[in-house]
Amino acid sequence: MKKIEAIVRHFKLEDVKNALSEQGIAGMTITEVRGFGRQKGHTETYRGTEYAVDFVPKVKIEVAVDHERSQLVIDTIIKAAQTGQIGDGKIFVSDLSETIRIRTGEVGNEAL
Amino acid sequence: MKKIEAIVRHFKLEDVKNALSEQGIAGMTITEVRGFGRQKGHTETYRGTEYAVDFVPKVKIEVAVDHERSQLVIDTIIKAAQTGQIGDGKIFVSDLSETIRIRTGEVGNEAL
Amino acid sequence: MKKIEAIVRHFKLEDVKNALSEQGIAGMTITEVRGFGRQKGHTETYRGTEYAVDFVPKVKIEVAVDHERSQLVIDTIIKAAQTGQIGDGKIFVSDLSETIRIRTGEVGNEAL
Amino acid sequence: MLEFSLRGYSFAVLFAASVVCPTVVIAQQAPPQKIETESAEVSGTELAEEPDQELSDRQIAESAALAGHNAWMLTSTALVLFMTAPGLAMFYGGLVRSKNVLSVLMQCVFLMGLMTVLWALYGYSFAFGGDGPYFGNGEYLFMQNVQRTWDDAAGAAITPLFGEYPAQIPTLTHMLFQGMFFIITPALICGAFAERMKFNAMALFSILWGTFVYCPLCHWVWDGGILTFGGDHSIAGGALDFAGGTVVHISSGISALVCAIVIGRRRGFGHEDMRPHNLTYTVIGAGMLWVGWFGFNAGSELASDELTSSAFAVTHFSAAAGVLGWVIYEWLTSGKPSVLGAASGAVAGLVCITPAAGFVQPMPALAMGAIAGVMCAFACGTIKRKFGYDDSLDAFGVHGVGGTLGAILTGVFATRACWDIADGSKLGVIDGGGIKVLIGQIVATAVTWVFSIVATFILLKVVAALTGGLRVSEEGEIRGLDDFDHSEEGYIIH
Amino acid sequence: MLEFSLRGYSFAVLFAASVVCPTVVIAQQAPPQKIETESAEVSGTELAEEPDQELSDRQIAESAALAGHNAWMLTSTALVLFMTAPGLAMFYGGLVRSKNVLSVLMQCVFLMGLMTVLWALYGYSFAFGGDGPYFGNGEYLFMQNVQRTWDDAAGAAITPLFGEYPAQIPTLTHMLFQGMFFIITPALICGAFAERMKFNAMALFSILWGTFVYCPLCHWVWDGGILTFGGDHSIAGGALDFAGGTVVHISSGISALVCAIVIGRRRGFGHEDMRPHNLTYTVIGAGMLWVGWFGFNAGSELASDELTSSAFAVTHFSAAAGVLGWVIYEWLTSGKPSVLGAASGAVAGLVCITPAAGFVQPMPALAMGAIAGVMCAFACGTIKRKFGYDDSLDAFGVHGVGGTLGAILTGVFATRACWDIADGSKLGVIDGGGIKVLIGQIVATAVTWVFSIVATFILLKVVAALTGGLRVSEEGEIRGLDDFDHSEEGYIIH
Amino acid sequence: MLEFSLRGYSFAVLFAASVVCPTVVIAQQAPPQKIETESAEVSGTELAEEPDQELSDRQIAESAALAGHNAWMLTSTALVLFMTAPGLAMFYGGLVRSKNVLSVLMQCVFLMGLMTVLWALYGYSFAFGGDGPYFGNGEYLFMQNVQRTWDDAAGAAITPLFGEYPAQIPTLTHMLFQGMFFIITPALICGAFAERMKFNAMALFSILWGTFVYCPLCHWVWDGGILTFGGDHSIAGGALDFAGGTVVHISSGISALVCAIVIGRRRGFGHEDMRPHNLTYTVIGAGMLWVGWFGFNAGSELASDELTSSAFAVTHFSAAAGVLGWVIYEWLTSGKPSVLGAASGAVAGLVCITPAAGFVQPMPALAMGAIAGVMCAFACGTIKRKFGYDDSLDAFGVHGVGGTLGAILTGVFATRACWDIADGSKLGVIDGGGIKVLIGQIVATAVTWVFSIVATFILLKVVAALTGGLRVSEEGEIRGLDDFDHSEEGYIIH
Ligand SMILES: Nc1ncnc2c1ncn2[C@@H]1O[C@H](COP(=O)(O)OP(=O)(O)O)[C@@H](O)[C@H]1O
Ligand SMILES: Nc1ncnc2c1ncn2[C@@H]1O[C@H](COP(=O)(O)OP(=O)(O)O)[C@@H](O)[C@H]1O
Ligand SMILES: Nc1ncnc2c1ncn2[C@@H]1O[C@H](COP(=O)(O)OP(=O)(O)O)[C@@H](O)[C@H]1O
Repeated sequence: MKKIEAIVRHFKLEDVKNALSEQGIAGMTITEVRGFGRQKGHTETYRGTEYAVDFVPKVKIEVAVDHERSQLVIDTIIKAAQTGQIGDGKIFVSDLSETIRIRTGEVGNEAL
Repeated sequence: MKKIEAIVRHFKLEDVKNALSEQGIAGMTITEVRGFGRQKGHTETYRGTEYAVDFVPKVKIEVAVDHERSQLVIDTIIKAAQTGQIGDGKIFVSDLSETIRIRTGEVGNEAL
Repeated sequence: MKKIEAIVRHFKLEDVKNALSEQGIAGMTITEVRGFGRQKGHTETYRGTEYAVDFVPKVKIEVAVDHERSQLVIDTIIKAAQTGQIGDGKIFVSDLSETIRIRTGEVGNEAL
Repeated sequence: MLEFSLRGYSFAVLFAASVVCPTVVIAQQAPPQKIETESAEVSGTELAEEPDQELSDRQIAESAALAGHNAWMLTSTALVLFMTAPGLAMFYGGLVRSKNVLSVLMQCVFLMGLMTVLWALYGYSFAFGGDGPYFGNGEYLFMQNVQRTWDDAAGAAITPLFGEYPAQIPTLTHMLFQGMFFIITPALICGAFAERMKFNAMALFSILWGTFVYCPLCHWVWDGGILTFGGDHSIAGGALDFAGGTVVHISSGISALVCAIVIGRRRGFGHEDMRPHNLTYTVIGAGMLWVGWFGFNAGSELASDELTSSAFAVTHFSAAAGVLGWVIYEWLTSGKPSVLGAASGAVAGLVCITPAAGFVQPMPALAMGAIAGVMCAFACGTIKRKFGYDDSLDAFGVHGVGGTLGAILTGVFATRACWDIADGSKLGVIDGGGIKVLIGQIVATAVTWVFSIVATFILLKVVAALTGGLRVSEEGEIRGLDDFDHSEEGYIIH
Repeated sequence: MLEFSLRGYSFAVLFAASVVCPTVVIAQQAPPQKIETESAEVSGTELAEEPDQELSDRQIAESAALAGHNAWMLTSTALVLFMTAPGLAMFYGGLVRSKNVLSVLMQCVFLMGLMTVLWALYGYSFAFGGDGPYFGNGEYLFMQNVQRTWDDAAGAAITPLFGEYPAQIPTLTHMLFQGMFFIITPALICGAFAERMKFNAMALFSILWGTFVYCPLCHWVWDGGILTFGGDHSIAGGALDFAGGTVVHISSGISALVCAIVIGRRRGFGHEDMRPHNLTYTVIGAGMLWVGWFGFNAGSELASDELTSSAFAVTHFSAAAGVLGWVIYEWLTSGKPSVLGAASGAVAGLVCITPAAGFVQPMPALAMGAIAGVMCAFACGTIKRKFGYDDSLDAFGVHGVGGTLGAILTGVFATRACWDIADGSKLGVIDGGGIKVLIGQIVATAVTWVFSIVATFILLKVVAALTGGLRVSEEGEIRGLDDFDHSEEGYIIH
Repeated sequence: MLEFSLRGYSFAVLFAASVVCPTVVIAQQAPPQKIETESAEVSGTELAEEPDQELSDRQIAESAALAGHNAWMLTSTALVLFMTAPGLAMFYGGLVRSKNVLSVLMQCVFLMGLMTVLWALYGYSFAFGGDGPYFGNGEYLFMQNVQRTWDDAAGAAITPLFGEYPAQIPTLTHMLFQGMFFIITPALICGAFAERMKFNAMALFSILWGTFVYCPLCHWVWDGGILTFGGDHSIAGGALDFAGGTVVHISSGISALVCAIVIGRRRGFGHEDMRPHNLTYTVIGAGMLWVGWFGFNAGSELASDELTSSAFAVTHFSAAAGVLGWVIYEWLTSGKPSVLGAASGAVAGLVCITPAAGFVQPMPALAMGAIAGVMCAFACGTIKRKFGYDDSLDAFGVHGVGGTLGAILTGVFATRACWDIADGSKLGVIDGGGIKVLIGQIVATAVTWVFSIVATFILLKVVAALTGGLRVSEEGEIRGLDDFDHSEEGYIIH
């Protein structure tokens, strides 16, 4: 199984969620995060005082899927989350050695 | 070493923490997350307007443990977090290639 | 590629970020978390009532880097985040099987 | 292009006006015009500043009366502003999503600025000048005949007074008190289009609505116009409206409904999570509205006398019964008493008693509050769902429905035992006065409904044409108005 | 089953009552009963509405006096409601965990509804009707003899008045002012059982407590009952209680302690993190309570005269000294001055001065505030820890302890220089009046303690039996009352 | 060591004093001193408590006058306290980072305690005692000659009165009203050094600043000192300052600038994100300030008469024009109207009208507000950036700049049509009075600037020496003052 973590723009969350649902992806977990990347370093002025907004609010979507569907998930996310502007975010993929559903104790793909 | 990530119900956090402590698990990290799974799709009505509560608040517990105790941790979490109702959550297990304690620079199992 | 997750003290975030930037690390993602470790178990008294502050607020920094620079990142974080007091935090390192930049679809080291 | 030019520039005119006007007025100042509609005279207190002059008992009593009535009226004036901000700002602010909270607060505070300037320049004059049937006149433009003036003959400053001797207050006080109503009424409408209307469209709409809907209505009902009770030009005898059932609540509630329909639903309405982001604000705001409403209703007696206390009491009772009405209705129908219901019920009760405050007794007030609580709960729940309009914060459901109920029930419960307004003849149905008053109430309500619907519809079309559309872009709606319109965030933790 | 039936239905009765009563009262309305205990008369202002009638100097002066006193009293009334919501709602709301914040706000707002309706129907009558030793009578049921009535003979509406000539206010105003006390007193008790009591049990308890504890106590102290100072039926000469030391603070504080003990500690008490979730609310609420308390204490003069200013001043000074007392005590004992301590100290000082407000001078007020600040800090810290009861928001620690201190210190510091209540004879110990007044204070305090303990204990047992237990389930307590009792959330970020 | 000993102990002295003083004063109480500067007399109302005594028409009228004026002044007093907390506490609290929010609230609440105690002990006496040119005297120490006293000859309690017959109020009321100014003025300064000054240093500075800057200034302007308009000792004829342009706003604003410069910038200033953590608080606080300011300005008439209404009106108009001024300036220069701008503009307008409130007409008030809105926006934006000082919450940019503008514009717009303060002669430039008054205003402003700069600089050095430095440690600044100084957290979600 794979864990796919995508850091995306807030206002794309709804679209990504819907796109994944359409592809039959039944579950995901969302976390509020703050990102720092190329989109960094812009300064704003508030009442005459400058400050650097180093961190921009982003949302992290975590999806655990079986091996086969991981590419589908990645493509779906890219399609739904892309605006083409700096700051669209990243997708990180890693391996999961095990997955368990707490309610039933089921393991592996069944647990997804 | 293994990283065990468990998504559980809020009100089970205290129980899970206590159960792990009893098993001698010395450390963990907690994050507020929002989950989407089978428990999704329920609609509520507020002042006459319906809305879907797609995301339900959950809490993510991350525990890094040595290989041997990973099953113990998994079992302990399942036991403490289970209610048998949809929405109990998931456990994801992955490998850690290294662990370091920042204070001392210790690495590996010592760092846990 | 490696994913380096560091749990550090809040007030060290600015220093860690600056230190990493100086080393040319272009991106990272930050999450608010609560930690439980050796630093646990201290009790406070509020208006005569004792309570245990089990969880202390921490901040998690996630950095994806190519293999070569992972040690540099780890060392940089340790140097910037260390105070020598209990509760300095941990660094967890794991493998990433893929990284994608959503904006462009670039993959691998290019995407970082 | 047009939108752009409208952005700030339309306001720059006002801004300039406020700098230019003083000169104009000062130039005119020399001969203080005789005010005919109000009895203006040198006030005792001013004379008192000449210590050598002997004061008669009557002069002391007169200045004491003015002191007492003015104390209450200025307090009431402050309370009514308190209703808009912090009161309504918190009540409404808590009901939207966190990404739009500042936009709602901005509407309240910005309208406090904007409407006040309009009121000072011409609003008070258009609403309360002269006694023609349809519209005010220029009598009070730029605060002439309202402000104090120097009288060379008397060698003293003189002050126009308002009210029937001996319960008089400075006309300035009357102007201020009424000016606070001019602020809160358009602010109430904002509840209907919250979370999607453009800031500049909202501002322009408020200017037009205040000028062409509020000012006439106010004149009709409270200054001898076509809906004034027992007035010369009255239709069907006119309406009893103690503190603004028609003028404030029906007008704003009905206009709100029109706005909600014309502007359309929020993106995601009916399936996305749009629950109030901070119900604690909503409850706290409701508490503030309740407190401020004492100024609104009991202040509408325009004096501190026995009827003031009566109006205060029925206001309080109706609010209380509104809480119970809404909560119990909800408890019985949906199984749980909600905190939002309690807060909304209080407001519903307050709205309903507003036209009746000077005319009904305490026990009928309990009934009115309870009825309003139940009916508004029903309107905000069942009716809104059934018709599918998106009245975001239930401005229609509470103010439109509660105001209409209040106007009609006033015809039922009004009694000369509270205010002997018709020279000793009985008033409402239960008082034994027959259905004459009730019919007047229904007619006035209908006139207000029709006028509000038509006028608001036209004004929205005008505003849409001038500002290039009433709504923010889809992106703006998703990002939230705080960021989109104001580049600010409500809450930042650091 | 029983709990279920009690859920909403017990309120439905009230609800129905409020609809039925008007008719009843209206039917009775014809001959306005002669009110004997108060001097009711046709008021000058009303007559003034007949413009042809010539007014005497005295009539103008009388209506001016009413205007001034009524202005202050209505303002005070609004201020006391302001204390409950937003004041107490924010103060208490900030102290609980975020999952219970709405439940606390609900208690405040719902009680504003519930207690007001009870007060209108019978509460005022039971508290202030007649002058028997133990309980009021039916004189004011359903607002008879309080509301305005039509007098056929005079051909005018007449209004019952309250107070000694010429400092009179409408009885309606007195009823309203006192009604606000009837709201806040049970709301104060809620601090003791916050975060665990069931909503329906809280509501039923408040009805019973208001009826069987508050009304009698109020009658005893302020309407000629067994604790009235210098009254006919007084025990040990009765008590000086200017604004509610015994009636409001001791009664609620002691009852709170009983509630905390009977209901038991919160799950996790003593080890889980139960720190206040929003101390900013608590501080803001404390500021509001301070402001509102001016109405509470200075309003208790029931007129706007010299003593009103004196009561206002000592209230302000005691609050200020309370802040310093608590903060310095804490600074010295625990090394840091806390913000919660400053807020709590202000409230402690305010509670302590309440019974004394009309009787003590400014310098003693500073002393009383400082003592209260230190002693309440000690009570909320050391004493609570020692005995282990869980008085969640320190309703006992502040109101019980501060109220008791205040009652006793009033016996020490009261002086005829403030209020010559005893025909020129000296009052407190320091005034040179001996220990007579002090003993009266101690006896009244003891009576109030015993009565509150016994009555509250019995009422809790009754409520527990009728509602199937006072506490929410363990799951409810873990999930939080907002979700469990009301299906709502305080804060949602989106 | 020294810092340590100063921590709580310096306050312990005050604390002890407040316990000891009563005895002192009570010992002195016997012969009530004849008060010469105010006409003190037995008040009618008190006599009325003897029901057998026949009251004359005049006595009733006099007590009615006192009732009315006192009602308004006590309300105003409550409103001014309301400005500090919750008003300023929310306004300022929302502007800092979340880790410092409690420290700001603490400053407000703690100063409410501290400054009040100082005012009671000696502040009122130093500010308003006697009529020497530079400093008050001991006339009112420990509230002597302010509080009520027992008069053995009359067999009644007597009350010193304040004001010109017949518009009199108890001296107690005057003391209370002015005492609220003594609280808010140092609280305003806290805006300049927010997020970095040590709590004990702040407390000590406030004591010294209140005593050595506020009391003298207040005496100079309002009690016959060197800046009193038309006073015996006046420099350049003295200044028109109706409600505290010099005394409150210039003094606090200029002192704030000195503090900001001496204490230095916050760590990270100019690059770290220091945006307001909760703009909703700031907007709500601004609404509260607006409402409270009616008490501040219209209360400064010290009576409820025609001029009170005029002052109320211009206050409201200037605030409104301030909103428009700031928002439109920002809209034109930066492309978006900000919510913070609207809130700040209201405050700027209110500050600017403060000295002018009793002297200018409505239309000039609109101009003054609009000018203040634009100029303060410019000061907080362009000027602050250019010079690089860190006035954290723009105490100088709003109060210093707005106050200075207001003082000068008062010289331009003041007219005898509002207040005939100079026996019928014309006042400001536009009134036709020439530049005499304008010069007096400029001189008074300059004196206040110089005095505030020099005195604040010296006091800061003294405080730094006594407390071991004005700033918290670097670690404290990073962790936040809430944790560091008070071991508390503003918001906890659980
Ligand atoms: N090396 C990294 N490790 C972890 N997160 C990263 C990394 N680089 C970027 N991110 C995350 O991705 C977000 C978008 O990256 P950014 O460089 O701003 O834009 P883009 O991906 O379009 O080039 C960042 O805000 C941050 O949250
Ligand atoms: N594929 C997934 N990837 C990541 N998180 C998931 C996934 N499926 C479920 N979750 C998380 O687990 C939680 C519980 O899952 P749900 O399907 O609602 O119940 P259950 O696990 O009892 O079947 C979800 O709220 C979500 O946070
Ligand atoms: N086994 C673990 N798994 C996950 N997170 C851990 C673990 N142990 C510690 N942590 C995190 O590291 C933080 C610091 O650990 P702690 O034991 O308090 O101090 P130290 O690392 O200095 O020994 C904790 O607050 C927690 O967030």
